[in-house]
Amino acid sequence: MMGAVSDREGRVSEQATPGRWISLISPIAPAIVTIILMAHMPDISAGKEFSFGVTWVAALGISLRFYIDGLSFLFALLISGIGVFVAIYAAAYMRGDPDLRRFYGYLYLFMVGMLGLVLAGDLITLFVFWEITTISSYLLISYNNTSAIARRSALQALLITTLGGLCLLVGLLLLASVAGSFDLLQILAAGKTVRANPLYLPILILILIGAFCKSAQLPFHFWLPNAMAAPTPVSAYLHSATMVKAGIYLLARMHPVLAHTEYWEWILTCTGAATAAVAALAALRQTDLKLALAYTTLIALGTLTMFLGSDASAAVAAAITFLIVHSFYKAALFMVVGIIDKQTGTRSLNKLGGLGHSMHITVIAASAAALSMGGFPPFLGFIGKELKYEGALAVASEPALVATVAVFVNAVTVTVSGMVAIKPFWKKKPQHLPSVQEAPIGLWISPLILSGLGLTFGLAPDLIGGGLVEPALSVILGIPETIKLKLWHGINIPLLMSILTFVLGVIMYLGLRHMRAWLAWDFRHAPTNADEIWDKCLDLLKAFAALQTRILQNGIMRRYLTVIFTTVSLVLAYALIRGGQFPLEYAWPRLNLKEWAALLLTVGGAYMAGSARKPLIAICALGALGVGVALIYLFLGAPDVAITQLLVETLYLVLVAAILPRLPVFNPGRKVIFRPRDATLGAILGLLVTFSLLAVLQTPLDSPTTEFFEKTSVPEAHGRNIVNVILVDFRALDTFGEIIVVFTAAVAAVTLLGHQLRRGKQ
Amino acid sequence: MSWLLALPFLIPILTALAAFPARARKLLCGFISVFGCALLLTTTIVILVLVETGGTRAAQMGDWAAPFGITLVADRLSAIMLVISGIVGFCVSLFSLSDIRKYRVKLGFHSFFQLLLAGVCGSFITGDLFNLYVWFEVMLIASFALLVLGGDRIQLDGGIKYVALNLVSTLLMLTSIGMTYGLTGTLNMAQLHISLAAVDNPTAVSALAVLFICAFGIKAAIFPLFFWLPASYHTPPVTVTAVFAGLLTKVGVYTLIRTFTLIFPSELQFPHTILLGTALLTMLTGVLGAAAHYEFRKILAFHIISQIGFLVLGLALNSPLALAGAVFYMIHNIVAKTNLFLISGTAKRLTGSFELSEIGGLYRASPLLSFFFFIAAFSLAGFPPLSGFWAKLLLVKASLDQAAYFVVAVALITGILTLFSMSKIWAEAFLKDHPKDYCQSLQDIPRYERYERLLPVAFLALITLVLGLIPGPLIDYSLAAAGELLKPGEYIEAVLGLDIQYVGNR
Amino acid sequence: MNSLILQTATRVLVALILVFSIYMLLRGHNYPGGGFIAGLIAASAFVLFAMAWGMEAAQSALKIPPSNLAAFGVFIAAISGMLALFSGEAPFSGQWLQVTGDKNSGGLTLSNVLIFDIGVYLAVLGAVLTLIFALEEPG
Amino acid sequence: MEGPLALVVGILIATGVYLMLARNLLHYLFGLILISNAANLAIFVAGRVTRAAPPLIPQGMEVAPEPIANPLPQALILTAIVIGFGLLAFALALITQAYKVLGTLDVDTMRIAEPVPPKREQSS
Repeated sequence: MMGAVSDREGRVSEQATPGRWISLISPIAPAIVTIILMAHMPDISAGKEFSFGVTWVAALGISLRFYIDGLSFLFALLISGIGVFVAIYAAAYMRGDPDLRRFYGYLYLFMVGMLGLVLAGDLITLFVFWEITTISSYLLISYNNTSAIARRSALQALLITTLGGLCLLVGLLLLASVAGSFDLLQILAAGKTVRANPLYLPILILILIGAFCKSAQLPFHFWLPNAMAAPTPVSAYLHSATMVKAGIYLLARMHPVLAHTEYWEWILTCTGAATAAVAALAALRQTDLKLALAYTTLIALGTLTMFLGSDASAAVAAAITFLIVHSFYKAALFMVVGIIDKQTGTRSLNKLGGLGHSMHITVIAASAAALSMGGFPPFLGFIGKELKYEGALAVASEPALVATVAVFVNAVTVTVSGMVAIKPFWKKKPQHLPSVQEAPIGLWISPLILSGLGLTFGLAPDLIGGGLVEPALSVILGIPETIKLKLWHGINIPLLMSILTFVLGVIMYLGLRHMRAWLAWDFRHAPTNADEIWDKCLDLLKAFAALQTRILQNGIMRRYLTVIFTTVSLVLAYALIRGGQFPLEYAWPRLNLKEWAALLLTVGGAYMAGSARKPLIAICALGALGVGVALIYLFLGAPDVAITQLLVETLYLVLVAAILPRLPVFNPGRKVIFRPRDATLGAILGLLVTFSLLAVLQTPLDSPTTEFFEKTSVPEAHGRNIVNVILVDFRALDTFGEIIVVFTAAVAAVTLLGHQLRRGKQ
Repeated sequence: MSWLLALPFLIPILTALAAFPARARKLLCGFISVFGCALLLTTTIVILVLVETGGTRAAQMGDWAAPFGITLVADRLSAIMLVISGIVGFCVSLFSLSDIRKYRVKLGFHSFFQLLLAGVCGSFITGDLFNLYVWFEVMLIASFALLVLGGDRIQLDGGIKYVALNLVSTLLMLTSIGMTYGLTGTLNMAQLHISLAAVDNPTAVSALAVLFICAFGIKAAIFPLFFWLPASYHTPPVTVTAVFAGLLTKVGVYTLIRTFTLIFPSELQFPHTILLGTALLTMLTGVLGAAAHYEFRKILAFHIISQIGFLVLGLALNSPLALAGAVFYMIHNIVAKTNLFLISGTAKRLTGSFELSEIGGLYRASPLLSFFFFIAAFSLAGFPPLSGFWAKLLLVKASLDQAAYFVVAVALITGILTLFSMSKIWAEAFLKDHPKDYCQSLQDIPRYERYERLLPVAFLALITLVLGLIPGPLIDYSLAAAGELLKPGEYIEAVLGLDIQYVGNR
Repeated sequence: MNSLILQTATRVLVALILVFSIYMLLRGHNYPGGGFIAGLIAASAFVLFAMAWGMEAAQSALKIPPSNLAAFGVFIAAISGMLALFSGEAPFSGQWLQVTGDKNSGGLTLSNVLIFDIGVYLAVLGAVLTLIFALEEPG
Repeated sequence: MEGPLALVVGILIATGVYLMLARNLLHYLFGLILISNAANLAIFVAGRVTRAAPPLIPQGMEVAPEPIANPLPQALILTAIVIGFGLLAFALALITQAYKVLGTLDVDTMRIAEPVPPKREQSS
């Protein structure tokens, strides 16, 4: 109760921030995980693996199992390590937010999901955590829940990643059935079997769709820029450093199983290259700093995918190194943009400038991160880029394409580095921009350390080379592999490509305005963009759903009945035809006069009821019919039924007749043109039921039950009227249920008619 | 034993009779109802434990030997259905204490509610075809009464369609049962399994099979027979809809499962083929209907249809895994669906409407309610680690095992559309601001009401969560139940005392 | 229909029909008849009464609310079904108490089967009357 | 004797369906009565009918001396008739009340629960 009260007050005044303590202790958990992981680094680099878990669903062979090897170790370390800095940053960034507890709840949920995902040692475990990241990402993107844009973006991300998730699930299930186990280790060992299986291609495509949706590859890429609606710590964490890398992780994880085929190579290389290129073009035209960064993330993801398409050791090594590099600088840059946003209230490039004069520390962090992103020595980014070029040239299938794309997108990255790290800080300060203070330490400390790490590792690449890159590389390639990370490789082709990249990048930066004008024109006249297609698809879906619902569930009861009767007729006709034996020859029995009378009374009554134009006549006809049916029962040895039928029919018709004066006279039952249609439908259904009955009658009835009743009625149940004995003894439960029905019907009718049930006499 | 098996319908009936004279006193009547439900839940759990430890149990009513009198049978499927009915009954009766207004209680709400439970439980436990018809009628007439209780205009309108279409189903069912008797000379389901297999009359057997599909199909709301459901489910008080949504259609599915595993020989493939096509169309049309609507309960109502499709799919695939999937799905779905309707009621209470465009703000105003909704909704959409994920997993895996890729595709499309419409509710009713800034908080309603509204919801959400985190036991149970269904030897032995070496087709 | 003759005649007739209905109830186990039929016959007696004397008079003649009568009938049926509890038999088992004579050759026999039928009789009578009274009245 | 009765069942169903598809709820109700009768007759027919004696066992005998009609379907029909009565009575009450409240018996105009959807339903 107390908590609730303060919670609501918290919304009013920003001073009493609830859950402030959470933000203070929030970095502790990821820090602990990081430390534990670091402690095991020597084991991992020695090639050790850990596996632990419990059976989850024994019947299906599913376990909640975790498995740590070089690859999962690398990812886990990135997730927890960057998590620490994001948590520190978020503590300052989110200060005063009324929903802090919610925010950290989601963030932790995500962290758990992400760690579980990369550490999973079982396909279903992997999938479960995969979807947890999807959910928590949805919750985080829609964190500003009152903003329609945030909701839309969150939904878009959710639907696309879930679409991928569902495909992934099917892919994983197929993979497991081919490999014979859900256990990751057994799957990893079954690569040859899987690739030889005819289901290989479907498996590959389904799993790739899953990975591509998550990692925002073409054509599923558009959700990522929209996801920037999330608070900046979220963008820094989920949408650059971790979650979007889940797809990359999956590609790397499945590399030993699914790679080494042409399909893998071509699909990954082309998709990655296309994604990177498209994202590069889009990045250039952004004026929103965060969006520009988002597109460079897309570039990075495309590049990673492109390199993972290859079997070449150099290419894979490039991918892994670049992955690490990217996580450091991108998270830092997002944080910097967050700081700028926080301090100035805008992220628009056109409204910013001159911040370098007041924000001294931020500018250092920004510059360091941007230099790393741009691939300038001696930052880690440089090593990453050199490796990329080396890898590009080593790609077996299409080195020229890969190299060209790599150079182009890297050049764009250089440009964007300039956009982020130079323009806002050193461009002339726009007049309307108020004077800006340096951010508090909580905000700048994380990006500063992260970009500092980029520099440190660049100077001493061995810190990560042996402990992180090599083990992961060995896991992906399936053989022990060594790699030496160096800043200086001597003058070679990669270096020349680097120089080309810088030149291109700088040219683009300088000519940014013209480029943008040109690109804007280009995009305005582009036929569609993916985001619009998405909207169109959703609209189409809604329209289709509305249409089909309007047709099916149209609110008119007669149509419902028509559909039901038609369906029954159709399936019944099908069943009869299918059965094949038509009971057409039938010896018509000789009927005596009273039987003829009963039958005619029944049929005549039915006909009159069907054609009556006045309700009273219809009631009389129904009465005649009731008498006819009762007579049939009576003549054929069922006196009890006959009496009951007569009484019930009479009572009911008396009731109807009593009601009639209160109801309107018959209006025409239907338009004349519909009469033949309805009559035909009725006739067909009636005929089919008759046929079914006749078909049933073909088999002689052998009823031991009846024999039993006849034999035991007197000696055991002490009654001579077998029907009554059945009702009150043999099948008393039916009768019991039946009086309940009658009782309920009566009470229900009374309540319905709005009478209070009477109490005693009035 | 025979008494124990009779209790699941005797308790609600006696409770109804006890609540009937007390209906003018809301509190007392509600107490009787909740107490009866608690008793029912306990009984059903005892039955479950007995069945789980000692196998299928049968009881002969009136001590008349098996194919002659009426038999009650509790096998694994029946037992779990009874327990879930007990749970739903208990939660809904608790919820009804605050959701059902005094004048509706005075009209006999609790009696009708209990009779509905009696009908549902009777249907689950009976082993006799005609007795099944009787329980269906009890359930039906009670549902009629509940649906129009209070007699609002919209209720009457929906009620007419509901009554009109369901009466057709009832008559179909009655005719089919009569014809089944005419073909085999028995009404006992176990005996029917033996007798029908011996009948050499494919025309009649086929005709009966489709008649049963139609009759139970209307009850179960499968394509294209589901019209009564969206026409009426949004009209009564939400308590009523919640219990309807949880149990009524599932009774239809339950009887479909019984009919096409126990009564009809499973070599008869064509009913399963019909059901398969129907199931896929049901899944799609239902979820599209949900996508087309913007009213809380209407969306949920269409979802019911879509999920019935999944259940029927499990039956249609006719493999142990698929049937187990159907059983698991049924339990999961009953819990989640009932919960969603209950939450929709509280949402209406707090925001004033069911129309998504007119409400909002619940996320901020009632985090707890949002949490429960999120659990139920995303479980329904099949997200791990919630119960719906395992339900979906079982069915998808069963389809893959049979190389029914088309089925998988439809299931996935349905899954994503389900998510679409669930997140629609989430975004509209919870995330966005209330357009009139009217949204109350749970703190604003009286304390008793708060508990009565939240406890059932929390309990059901807990089940969803637990089933999601620890699905093993229920999956094992479902597999065992499916095994029993596909090899009804044990059922027949329990009922008839015959030891039939069941070979079957699987 | 307020003719005096009719009203007087119906008084006698109604009494006769009611007696007849009880006769049908009691002989139901051995001859055509039984709880349903008897209940319906008794209900028709009230319908006749109502036709002659009006609905209000019919209702006051009944003394207790018909819906309670129906509920009571269901209750009796349930109780009779549960009498078997005392002999340890299954629900709805026949319980026979032979007061005099032999089971199958007359004598006075009490059985829960008869009680069950009485329950049916009351339930049907009550329910039908509830319906009639509710529907006949201009609401 | 079954053949003619099966035909009667068919005729009753045909007429019943025809009536049920009309716009007037009273028509629907009458159709329901017809089909209800048809269903009972169908049980009767399916249980085989003969011109045999009623299922009564004469005084002093343990079993019937001559062939008797099948008692089980009769018991089922009895139950079904009474249940049918309850359902039909409720339906009648519903129709009455519906007319009182909604002012019409024309099912085509009963569009409160499912109103004609507006041309464009859009939510943010």
